This record gives sequence, C-alpha cells and structure tokens, in this order.
Amino acid sequence: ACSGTTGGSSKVSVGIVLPTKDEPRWVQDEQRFKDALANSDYTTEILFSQGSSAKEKENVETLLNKGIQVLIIAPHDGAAAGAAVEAAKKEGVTVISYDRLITETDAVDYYVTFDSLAVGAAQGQYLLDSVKGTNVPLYLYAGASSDNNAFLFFEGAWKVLQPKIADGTFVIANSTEAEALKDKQELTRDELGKILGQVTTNWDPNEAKNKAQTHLTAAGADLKGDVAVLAPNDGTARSIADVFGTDSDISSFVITGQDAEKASVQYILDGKQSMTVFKDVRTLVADAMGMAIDILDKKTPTTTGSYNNGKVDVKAKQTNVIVVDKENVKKELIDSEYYKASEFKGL
Amino acid sequence: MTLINDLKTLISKNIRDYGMYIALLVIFLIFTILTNGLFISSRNISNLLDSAGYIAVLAVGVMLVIVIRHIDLSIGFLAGFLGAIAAILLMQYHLPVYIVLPIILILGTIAGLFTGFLVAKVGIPAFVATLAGWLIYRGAILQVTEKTGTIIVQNDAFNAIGNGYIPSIVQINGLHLLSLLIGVLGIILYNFSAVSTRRNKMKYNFEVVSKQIFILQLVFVSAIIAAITWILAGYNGFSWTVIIILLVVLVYHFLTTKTVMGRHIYAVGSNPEAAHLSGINVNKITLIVFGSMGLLSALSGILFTSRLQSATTTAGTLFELDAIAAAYVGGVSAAGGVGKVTGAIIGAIVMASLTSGMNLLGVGISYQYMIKGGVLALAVIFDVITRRKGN
Amino acid sequence: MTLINDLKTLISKNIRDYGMYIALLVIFLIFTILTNGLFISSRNISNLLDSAGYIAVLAVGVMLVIVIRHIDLSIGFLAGFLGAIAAILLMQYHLPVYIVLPIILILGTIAGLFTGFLVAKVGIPAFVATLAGWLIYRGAILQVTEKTGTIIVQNDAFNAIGNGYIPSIVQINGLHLLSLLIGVLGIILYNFSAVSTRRNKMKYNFEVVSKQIFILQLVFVSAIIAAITWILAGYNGFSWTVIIILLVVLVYHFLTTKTVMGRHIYAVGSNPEAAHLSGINVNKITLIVFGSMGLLSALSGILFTSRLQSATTTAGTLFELDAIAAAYVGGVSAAGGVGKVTGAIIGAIVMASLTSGMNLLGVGISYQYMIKGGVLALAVIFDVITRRKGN
Amino acid sequence: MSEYILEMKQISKEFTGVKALDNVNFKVKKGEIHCLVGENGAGKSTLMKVLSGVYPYGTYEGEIVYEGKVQQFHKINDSVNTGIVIIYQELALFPDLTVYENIFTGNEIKQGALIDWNETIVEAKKMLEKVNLDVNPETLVKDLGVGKRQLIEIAKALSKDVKLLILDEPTAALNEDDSENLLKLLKELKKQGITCIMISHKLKEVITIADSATVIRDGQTIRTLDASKGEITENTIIKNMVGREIQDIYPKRVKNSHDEKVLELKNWSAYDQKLGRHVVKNANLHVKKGEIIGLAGLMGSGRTELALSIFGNAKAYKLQGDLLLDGMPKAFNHPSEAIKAGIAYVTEDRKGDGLFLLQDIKSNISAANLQRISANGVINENEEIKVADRYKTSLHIKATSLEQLVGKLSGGNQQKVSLGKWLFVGPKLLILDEPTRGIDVGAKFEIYTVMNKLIEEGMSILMISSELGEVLGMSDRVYVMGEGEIKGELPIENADQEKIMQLATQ
Ligand SMILES: Nc1ncnc2c1ncn2[C@@H]1O[C@H](COP(=O)(O)OP(=O)(O)OP(=O)(O)O)[C@@H](O)[C@H]1O
Ligand SMILES: Nc1ncnc2c1ncn2[C@@H]1O[C@H](COP(=O)(O)OP(=O)(O)OP(=O)(O)O)[C@@H](O)[C@H]1O
Ligand SMILES: [Mg+2]
Ligand SMILES: [Mg+2]
Repeated sequence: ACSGTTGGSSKVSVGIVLPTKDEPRWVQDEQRFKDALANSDYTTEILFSQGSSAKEKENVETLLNKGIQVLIIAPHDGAAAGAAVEAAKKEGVTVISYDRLITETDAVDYYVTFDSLAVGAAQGQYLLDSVKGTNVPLYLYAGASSDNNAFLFFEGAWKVLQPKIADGTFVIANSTEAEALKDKQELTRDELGKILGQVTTNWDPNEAKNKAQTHLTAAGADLKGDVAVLAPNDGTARSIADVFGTDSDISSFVITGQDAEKASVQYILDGKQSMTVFKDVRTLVADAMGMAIDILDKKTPTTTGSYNNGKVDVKAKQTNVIVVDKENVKKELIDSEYYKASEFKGL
Repeated sequence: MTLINDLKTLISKNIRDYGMYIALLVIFLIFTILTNGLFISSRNISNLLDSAGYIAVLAVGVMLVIVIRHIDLSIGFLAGFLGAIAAILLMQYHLPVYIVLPIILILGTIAGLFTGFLVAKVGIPAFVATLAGWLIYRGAILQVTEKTGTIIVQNDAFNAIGNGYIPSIVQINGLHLLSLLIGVLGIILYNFSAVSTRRNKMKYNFEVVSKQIFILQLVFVSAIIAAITWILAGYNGFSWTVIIILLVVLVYHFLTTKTVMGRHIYAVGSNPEAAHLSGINVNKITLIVFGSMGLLSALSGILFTSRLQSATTTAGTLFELDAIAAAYVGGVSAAGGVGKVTGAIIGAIVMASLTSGMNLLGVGISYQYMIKGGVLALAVIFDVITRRKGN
Repeated sequence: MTLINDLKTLISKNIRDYGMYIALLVIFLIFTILTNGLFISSRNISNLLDSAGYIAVLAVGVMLVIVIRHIDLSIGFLAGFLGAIAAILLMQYHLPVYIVLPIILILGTIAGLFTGFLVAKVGIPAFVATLAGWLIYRGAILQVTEKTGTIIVQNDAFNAIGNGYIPSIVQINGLHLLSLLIGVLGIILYNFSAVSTRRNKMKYNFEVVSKQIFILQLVFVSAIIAAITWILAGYNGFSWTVIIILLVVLVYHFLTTKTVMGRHIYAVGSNPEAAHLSGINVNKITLIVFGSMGLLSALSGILFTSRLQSATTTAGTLFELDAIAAAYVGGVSAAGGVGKVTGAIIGAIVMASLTSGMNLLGVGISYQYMIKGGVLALAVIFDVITRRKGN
Repeated sequence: MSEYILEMKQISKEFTGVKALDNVNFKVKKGEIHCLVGENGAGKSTLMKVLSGVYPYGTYEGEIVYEGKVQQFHKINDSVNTGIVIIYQELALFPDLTVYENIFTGNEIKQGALIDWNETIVEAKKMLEKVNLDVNPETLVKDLGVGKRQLIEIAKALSKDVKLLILDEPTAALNEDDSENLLKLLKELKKQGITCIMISHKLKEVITIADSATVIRDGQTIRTLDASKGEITENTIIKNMVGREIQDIYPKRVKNSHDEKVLELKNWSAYDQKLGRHVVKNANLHVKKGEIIGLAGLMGSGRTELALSIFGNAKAYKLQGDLLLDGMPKAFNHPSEAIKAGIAYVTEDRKGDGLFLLQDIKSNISAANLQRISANGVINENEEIKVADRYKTSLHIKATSLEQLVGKLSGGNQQKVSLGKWLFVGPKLLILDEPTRGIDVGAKFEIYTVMNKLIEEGMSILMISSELGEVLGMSDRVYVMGEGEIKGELPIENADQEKIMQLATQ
C-alpha cells in the first residue's frame, strides 16, 4: 500500500512524535520544529507520548492516518519504538530517528543525533578536567533506572571516568556497586543496572535531593572537601547542587548537567552549577527538517556517517554537543541567540 | 403514532443504558465532522480499536471488581510485569508461544487469586492490598528488566496478537472477505437469538415490546454490526486484538448475565451479608472475581507487549486508572451490584476515541488531559442523575 | 508486681494504637544498627523529617477524607499545580511571599470545596470525582508551565519554608538554643496538660491509670520529646518544615479530638445515615473535610516547591498514593470512622524512614518498591488482625 | 392558643410514582400520648419525616402548625430547635463511637468552642439512669444488642430539650419487659408535660397507653379515636386499619405434628470467638415434622445466635454437641450446606442481611436456589420469571411488576419477598426470626396463614419471636431461652405469658 489511502483534507506532510511534554527540552523542540516549516508549503503536526511507548504508537498511527510522508520520531524508549516505526515503514513512510536511536529494527532510515553516549562522555570529561590532585570524592547520579537513555548517558560518562577511578584520581563516594566495578571499563547492562538502582534519581529533582542528602549524611569527612558530582541532567543537577551547597564540609564541588535549561543557565551564572551539556536543538531541528524536506522533494539527504542499531546500519547526521560553563555561556547561548540576555541576571 | 410513543417510553426507561451509546455516537459524530471524515475512516477506526484493546480487557475485569465493592490498583503493573515475563520466556528461554501464553495467563490468575486471598480471607481492604501490590509489581518489573532494559520480542506469532489481522482468504474490491463473513454471521446470530428469545417470552405470556419496535431494534443493531464490519473490512479486516476483545466480551457477557456464578457476583455486590446467608460463598466469589482480574491483567499484558513488540521497564504505568475510568464511564456503580460488560467495553472505546480524535485534531496534550477528566466527570454525573430519577 | 501487670493490660488493650510506634521504633533500631548509627544521626533525622513534610500534611488531610469514607486521588497534582501557581505569582507577577501564600492556600481550599461539592451535593463517588480531578490538574500543571518549563523560585523567604531552619539565637556547644527551648517548652506543656487531665478525671471519679503507670508514661513521652529535640538541635535545629508539620499536627489533633466539628467528622464516618438523622449536616462536614484537604494540598505544594526551589512540570506525580499509603500505615480504617492525626504523621515518617534507611544502605530501587509494598501490606494486616481481636 | 400543640394540614408527599401521603390531616393535643397506627406502607414514617424536616420544607405540600405558628423546617435541626425530637424506625447510632458520644452527638456539651468530655460522661450517666439502662457509658455501641441500642436512642432524645417526642415503632425490637418499662417512661414524660407521638403495630400497647390514636390508610387519614370516649379498642382500630373486621388475629388450624424428629440438638454449644464467650450453652431441643415451635426469650438471650449456629454455622462459631437432621448427625460449615440439607432461615433484619435491595423481586426470590432453575450453571430466565410470579401471587406481594426493585417496597411486602425466597428453596425446616416484626395486622395474618399451610404440607417451622401473643397463638410447643441456655420447654396447653416470662428471667 502507499501512503495517503485515506480521505480527508487535513493532510500533513511531516509527522513528529516527541517523548514528553513534562521535560522543558521537548517543549522547546516543539516550537522550533513549528518555526522550521513556517515558510514552506509543507505542513507538520507534533504529538507527545508522555513517557508511554503505547501512546507513542497511537501517535504514530494517528499521523499515518493523516497521510504523512516523513516521520520524525524521538522515541521515549529506543528499543520499544520498533513496533511503531514498522507500522510507518509498511506505509512507505520515511522514518527519521531523532536524537535517540531506535534499535533492533530495519524500519529506520535516518538518524539525527547528539549521541547520548557523547553527552555522558562530555560530562565525564568535564569532571576530569576540572579536578586537581588525587583521591577526589566522586558522587554519581543517574536518570531513571526504567529509562534506557539514562543508561546511555551513564555509560558514556563511565567510560571516561573509569580509568581515573581505577588509578585513584577519583574515589567513588556513594555507590558500593560502582566501587566494586571500578576496574571494569565496559560494563554490561546488568552491571549498569545495579549501579543505577543505587544512584537513580528517577529524573525527579525531589528524589535527587533526598538521595544527595542521604549520601552526604553517610559520607565521612574523607569523602568531603573538594568533590566532583556527576548529575545526569539540569533538573536533578540543581537540586543536588542545592544540597551540596549547604553542607559546610564541602569546600567546593564540580557538578555536571545537561539540556541548558534556562533555570540551570542562571545557576551557572550564579556559580551554583558548573556546566551543562548544551545540545543546540536548532541544529538538530534544522538537520532533521532539512532531511525531511529533501525526502519530500525527492532528493537524497546528506549524512555524515552511520550507526548500527543492532539490525542495520542507519545513515546518520551527527551534531556535536557543546559544553557550556561560566566561561562560554554568553558566547554559546546568548550571542547565538538561543536565549535572550534579558532572561538572566548577572550576565 | 404508537410507534413513536413506544420508542419514547423505551428510551426514557432505558436512558441509563442507552446514554453511553448515545455519548459514543455523539463523540463519533463530532470528531468525524471536525476531521472531515478522517476520524471515521477504516484505518482510524481499526487503529482506535486496537489501541483500546489492552485497556478494554482490564476494564471488564475491574468492572466486576467494582461490582463486588472492591477495587484493584495493582492491575497496571501486574500486566506490565507479566508482559515482561512473557518476553523473557520467549526471548531468553526460547519457549514457543503456545507454551508461553498459557503460562502467563495462569501466572496472572494466580497473582489475582493471591490478591483475592488477602482481601477475602485476611480481610485487608482491597484498596490497600492492591496499593501494596502496585508497589511490589512496580519493583518486580524493574527487577526482571534490570539486566536487559527493554526486551525486544522477535516472534512473529506473538507479535501478531497485537499487530496482525485475521487472514482475508480473498480480497474483494479491496474488502476483506473473512471479516465480511464474520460480520454477516454476527448479524444472523443476533437476529436469530433475538427472535427466539421473543418467541419464548411470548410463549410464557410475558410482556414484550411491540412488533414494530422489535423490528426497528433488529434493523438498528444489524446496521451497526454491518457498519463496523464494513469499516474494518475496508482496511485490513478484523485484527486479532479486536477478535480477542470480542471473545472476552462474549464470554464475560454470557458469564455475567446467564449463569449462576454471574448472578452470585451481582448478589454479593448488592448485599454481601444477605448473599452469605443465601448460601452464596462470598469468599469464593471474591476469589473468582480477583482471579479473573488477574487473568485479564495477564491478557492485557500480552496484548500490550505484543503491540509494542517489546517489554519496557515502565509498561503498565497507570493502566489501572485508565481502566477504572473506562469502567466508570461505562456505568459501573461504586455502591456495588451494578455494572455491565458491554458498558466497560464502550467506556474503554469512548476514552480511546477521545484520544484518537483529539490527536487527529492536534489538540495539545495538556488540554487532552483536562478534556478527558471533564468527560469522566460528566459521564458519572449523567449516571448519578439518571439513576436518581430512576428511583 | 502490679506495675508490670498494669503495663501488660495497658499494652494489650492499646496494642493497635501502640503498634505503629513500636513499628517505627523497630525500623529505627534496625536501620541504626545496619548503618552503624548513621541513621539516627542528627543530620539524617533532620533531613528525613524534612523530606517527609509534604507527604505528611497530605496524609493528615487524606486520613480525614478516608475517615468519612471517601478518597481523594487528585491531591498530588493539585499540590503540584498550586505549587506552580505559587512560583508563577512569585516570579512572574513579582508578588511578595506574604500575599502569595494566602492566595495559594485559599485557591487550594476552593479547589477542595469544589471536589467536596461534586461528592456531597452532586453525589459523584469520590473515587471518580477525584480521578477526573487528577486528569484535570495534571493537564493544568502542564498548561501553566508550558511556556516556561521548570520555574526557578528565587525568593529566600519562600525557599526557607522548605530548606531553612529557625534561628538559633545562640549556639551552645554546637547545640541549637531556640530548638532546645522549644523542646523544653513542649515537655512542660505535655506534662502540665497530662497532669491536669488526670486531676480533672479524678475529680469526676473516673477511672484513671495507676500513679506508677502514669509517671512512667510522663517520663517516657518526655524522654522521647527530649531525644528528638536533642537530635535535631545537634544539626541545624528545627527546620521550618518540621515546625509546620508540628503546627498542622497540633491544630488538626485539637480540631479532631476536642471540637464539635471534629466529633461530627467521626460521626459521619461511623454512620452517615445516623449522623444525618442526628441533625448533623453531612454535606457540610463533607465539604469541610474536602476543603481542608484542598488547604493541605496547597500547603503541600508550597512545601514541595519551596524544597526544590522550583516548580517542575511533573510536581505532584503520585503524591496521592504515598499519602494514602502513609495514612493506612498510620492505622486509618477503610470502613470509616477510625483514624488519628498522629497516626497519619507517624505513617508518613515510617515511609520516609524506609526510603532514607534503604538509601543509606544502598538498596536498589526495585527492592525499595517491593519492600515498601510489603511494609504497607504488613501494617494493614496487623491492623486488621488486632482490630478483629479487639472486637 | 389552641389546645393542639401540632396541626398538620393537607399534607401530601409524592415519591416518584408513589403517592405516600395524600392530603393527610393530623392533630395532636398538648400533653397527650397520641398513637399513629396503620398498615405497612400506610405512610406513618413518611408523615413523621415530613414533620421532623428529614423531608425539608418545599418537598411536600401542606402546612405544619406547631405551637400556634406555621413552621418551615428546612433541616432536621430546625425542628429539634423547636423541641420536636424523633426516634427513627431505623436506629440512628454510631457503632464505632461510645455510648456517651452517641447520646450527645449533634447536641454536644460545650465549654466555649470545646467539648467538655467529663461533663458529657456525667450527663450521659444521668440519661442512662432515666431509661433504666445499666451500661458503662464508655462501651462502644457496636458491642450492644439491638434492645439496648433502642434505649440509648431514647436517652439521646431525652438529652435534647424535648417538647414533642416522636417514637417510630420503639418497641418493635424490645421484649415485653423492656416494652413495659418504656411505656412507663412515656407516662412519666407525659407527667412532665412532654407530648408524645408513637407509631406502633402492637395494638395492646396502643390500647394501654394512648390518649388518642389516628389511623392512616393508603396515605390518608381515616379517623382519630379518643380514649376518653372509649373508642380505642382492638376491634375499632383493626376495622379502621384494614377497612374490614378481622375475627381472629391468629388463623385456626388443626394440630398435625408427626412423630419423626426433623431437627434435634443435643448438648449444643456455640462459642463466639470475636466476643470471647458462649452465645449458646448446652442447648437440647427438637422439632418434629409438621410442628411450629416457638422460641421465646428476652432480648439478647441468644435466639438469633442459636438459629445462625444451626443454619450452616453462618457466623463461624466454635461448635460443640450434636445436630441431627432427620436422625442423621450433620456438621455444616456454610449456609449453603444447610440449605442443601433442607434448612431455610428468614433473617430478623430483612434490609440489612435478608434482601438485595438494589435488585428486583425476581432475582431476590431466586437468589438462594438458582441451581433449581439452571442447567450446567446457565440460568433459564423464563423458568425464573415463572417461579417468581408464583410466589408473588401466592404470597400476595403488592408490586407493580416482578422487575420492581425490592428496596422500593414497604416493609411487609419486603418480608413477603424474603419469605418467598426461602420457600422456593423448598426446606423441610423453616427458621423464622421475628417474622412479623414491624408488620401490620393484615400482613401478619397473611403470613400466619402461609405458615399454617406450610406445616400442612409437612414442613416444620422454628419461629423466634418476641411477641408472646404470637408465640402462644401459633406454636405447638414453646422453648424459652435465657442467657444462651434453653431454660425450659412448655407444651402449648400449659403455656401462658407468666410462665414464659418466669422461665425467661430465671
Ligand atoms: N424514599 C422513598 N422512596 C420511594 N418510596 C418511598 C420512600 N419511602 C417510603 N416510600 C413509600 O411510601 C409509602 C409509605 O411508606 P412509610 O415508610 O411511610 O410507611 P409506614 O406506614 O411507616 O410503614 P411501616 O409500618 O412498614 O413502617 C410506601 O409505599 C413506601 O414504599
Ligand atoms: N456485635 C455484637 N457485639 C457484641 N455483643 C453482641 C453483638 N451482637 C450481639 N451481641 C450480644 O449477644 C447476645 C445475643 O444477641 P441477640 O440480640 O442476637 O439475641 P436474640 O435472642 O436474638 O435477641 P433479639 O430478640 O434482640 O433478636 C446479647 O448479649 C447481645 O448483646
Ligand atoms: Mg414506618
Ligand atoms: Mg435476634
């Protein structure tokens, strides 16, 4: 069958499915996607899956009903989205996996990405670069242990950090499971799962705060002083930073983040958060939309490489992530017009 | 015009039962108009029914639980957990589908019976017992998927349950033959049973509706079955999910309306003390209802896992609230003793239609939540008001 | 040894009331031993109480809702929604804290009254009415935070509510003077009121516990107050959150046990029909209880937003289940009419202690869920069994 | 001011479909005891609910003049504030609360905004004394029997500042002793100037106590009788109530008992684990085929418990002794087993544990014996309708159709449905627990007639009753229970009220 078998005039050319409206990041994406097609003949519709793979599939089906030709999908769970995109593939729709790779299926045509492993690696590298001396206490935190992406971020960071843990630069302060695995660079899913089970924040700032408080209570004086904190994203980073900032035995701390949320940009300006991994959504949106328009215009999109998703090699266009800290925050976020200067104090 | 008058009294007498159907009709009409017919397209209806499947079976189960004055919050994560177990058995132990399915269904029944045991024998209020179950199954699903994360199911037979369609035999003018046959069969069976029931009643000299009304009723129901069949036949025909829903409806409808056990369930819901003194084993009925709930949770888990072709770590999250909402939209009463299988299914379809229609219209997710909340409230207000009048 | 015998009868008579305290004690002991004393450290206890705050106030509210045989599922997202509104008023409308707080509390009360209206006047079962509320507030919180995403609250006064401590006046040997004073005041007040109650009863020739037992009781409770004060004074002293919890407990304990309104709440819970016929306005009581629930939801939202110094788009998710679980662990009865304010608070602290202790021990998240589920089930089984005996 | 404290004029009240009151006029003189009598469903309770504001002003038509003023009661407290206090047919108590809390709920003793618990307890004790009830005020009400609860209701009413006291069948659940006490109490109250309206089906009481009596039939006032004119006699009341004369309250029958013992209990004891004591001790009793056995006794004497222990041990007591059915020893663990063996039990509290109020007449009648009208677990609905119709006709159940909800029927008709349900089981032993409680004379007569017909067909009946007249009028033999024991057995020829009371209070 070919696309567009159903009637109706409300036809849409590009369908977009985003994971959840609960995280500001995807709300930003929504606006930028809308803007990207504003002055073309093509139309788009964006649906949110609210963290449910089932709703994701419903969304894809709805969009197929509206006769889309290209599907841009940021899966909630890359492994569970196979069924949804296979349905799209059957209709002859071109599937672009956006930001997160859909695995174990041949129904993905393109992948536009920041590369989740690279995000984690950037966080780990920043910690490495920022600390001085040896035996620096390292506090690890991760996203939800029910979220595949949380594993990818953590894995990326672990690969970078592990050699320095093994050689004594860092001492793990809050996870016995991680401590036990400190000599192993390539962790299995199972091993990662054990660590995440202990240091998960569930992506929830409140959970992160509880955990951070508990960990600082448990930590002896030798695990305080100048410390490093791996926080998975900006929401949790801020609440963890709040806790570390109020412990008098912590003389200084470096803490990571991700997403360049406005709130965290302010924290960075205020010196409360050290860095955030800025993923310039505009580039990603432009890449994805560029691809989509190429496909609609029957041109072949340009790609920069490929990723194996367990079944096939998916042609990919990769965008580099940018590490933002107090030094370059103005250049990367304000001068590039990602945010307005008026939105922040103390620039 | 006696016909019109007959119709009027019929409707006003049964407004509660018909309300739901009317609501569904109105929702269908509104969305069809707003989407220029897209909503009613073969494909959308087919997708909509499929997407309602795993909630619909849960709704049937929980409707009965509510009828006997209990509640079950654990069903969502139980379904998710059993779905994960199914995926593990299939992919890690490489068991064949025909062994995995019965195992899962049995496990579900056992889990349900255990809940029933806590409620009936130990005497824990169902709300708390199943809240504890909610926590436990939530932990359990994380536990079994910890090693692997999301488990992809690569088994065509299993995946067909949630994604496949019954074979068409022959495609006629783009229509699906076997589906058409099933529809025709359904119409014949319905008419036959309706006529024989009526004849039987007349033999006993019981009151029956007038002949005109009766024919109208036959034509109406036949037309609806025909329309649904026609719509579905225009896409891929009946999906396996729809067939499973139909089976569940038929079996449960029969069990609840025609059998002694069904009657006993409603008796227990209506007055547990009186049921006990009437020689009904209240504990047994409670166990049966929770056991059936577990069975249907397992079925829901299978449908869901198959539909996604994978078991995720968060599968089942908040299914229970969707199912309970569907049951209430379908007219079950919190006071116990009142509720219908068809109601629960219609409730689930109403909720799925809302999602589907609003998605087609591109309504923002925040409004979707609010509108669904509003519809749920309205449905129950309607129910409460008509019931009050009926008194 | 009459003392021992007196003690025995006292305990066996009140096992249900004491059970919770004993459970809390056991949990504290186990975790203290397993963590080599870390659990009982000033800092951990202080953090633990702070982290229990927003659930504890919800638990008190929902306990009363359960006492009058209803339930409220909407409280989590209502708290989240109101927290977001507070953040918006503070940061976008730049209103001062002393205006924002009353506005939010009033909004919460209005929302609660509206739920109460649906339940009491329209007659919708609370489960469904509040399930609809759940959906609606969930949509609402997404709606108001859509433009901005997470809203950071930069207002020291507001943030102190969830993070600050009462001023110490003077630090003595690292101990917090004002906190110590409050503790001492508490002990004096407790002893004074206990003695005067006893004297009063004796004046009426009512039965009282023996003098020895009475003194033992005084010493015991005083020691506990002293211990808690001492522990907290060793860190930063009483936090504002703890002060707020204490105030809520005092006010609600007083309202429920000493006032006419409080008695009417329990009368309605015990037998709504009889309450109506006794001239109690059941609708009014229902409205009051749901209104108070809304008020406490608002307070919970304020505590939570202040604690995180920001309003997130998912604030409030599943708070309702935590609060309801806490209320049940605290001994409220699903059959209505039975439940205590102190119980609800202890329940919330038990649940928070489990989280804190297991986090200290590095227990994996999947086991944490399962253990909490198990504890909830055990608590209710204990309650059911002791109640059965008590009859 | 007129001599009437209360005048209700042209009161009409309609429930959807039912005209419960149709232009009722009702006048009560100051300081009198005025009885309100009438068949079940005549509208007595409804009239009193209109008066007390349970059905608020505006939901009925007509006018209430109380103490010379036209009153509009919008809620119950409005009537209480004018001194009208009503004790309802369905007791309005809080099982989880203590006796003293129950007495003062809705009428708390306050000190400022607070409740003065100590004073409350002291006052509660006074009230309990007034009604001659000796219980600890700190007892939970759920631990008391139904009779004591009735007295607590009266104590509760007295605690309010009452001028017009209304009692809706206060003695229905009481034994003769307590009834007498209560009537004495009412006379005392009358001396204190309290006016009293009492609804009762016990005509003897009406005759002894009433200054005047109003008869209501089918929602209409029939006549007001005056005691001083000698109008209050059993015959006049009955004639006005049913619109015809009833010669004999108890239908005549021939004694037709056979020798086979249907049921025999030997050293039968039942221990209630929840209460932690024996509710039945060492009972020996037998019922022969075709007999009606009366089981008399005071409130709380354990008759209901005895019945429940026989009926499949429905409350899971620990049992001792032997139960023989047709000479065969039996041990039942569930009512279903007793039903199978041929025992049926019509409960005392038909609304609470007898009927499915939300279901229709047909489902109620078939509920205990669905097996009989089903094959392989599938119900034959036509058969069900036939069966239900049969009992509706033979028991004269007044209802619009078989599909009417049982909750909408009047008390007497509900009792008939309950009876029908158990007759359909086809038992050899029928246990009736207070079969005519709260039922009018007409319906009573019908039920007695049915009982006679049943024993003629060879059934045996064990009838628990607190109405001695009924026990003496219907039984072949009488057992008297007290404190869980069988205190004695009396053949009907030797039985009279004095002997029974003597045994019961032994
Ligand atoms: N809430 C109600 N809804 C509908 N009908 C009612 C309701 N209450 C009473 N009725 C009907 O009104 C009529 C009068 O009932 P009421 O209870 O006043 O009778 P009664 O004289 O007190 O009888 P009894 O002696 O059995 O107590 C009956 O037909 C009854 O079925
Ligand atoms: N729920 C209960 N809790 C405590 N005691 C109870 C309870 N129910 C009954 N009793 C006690 O058990 C005994 C028997 O009660 P019951 O009233 O059933 O006897 P009965 O002979 O059937 O009297 P009645 O004529 O009132 O029906 C009484 O002492 C009563 O107080
Ligand atoms: Mg009455
Ligand atoms: Mg009895």
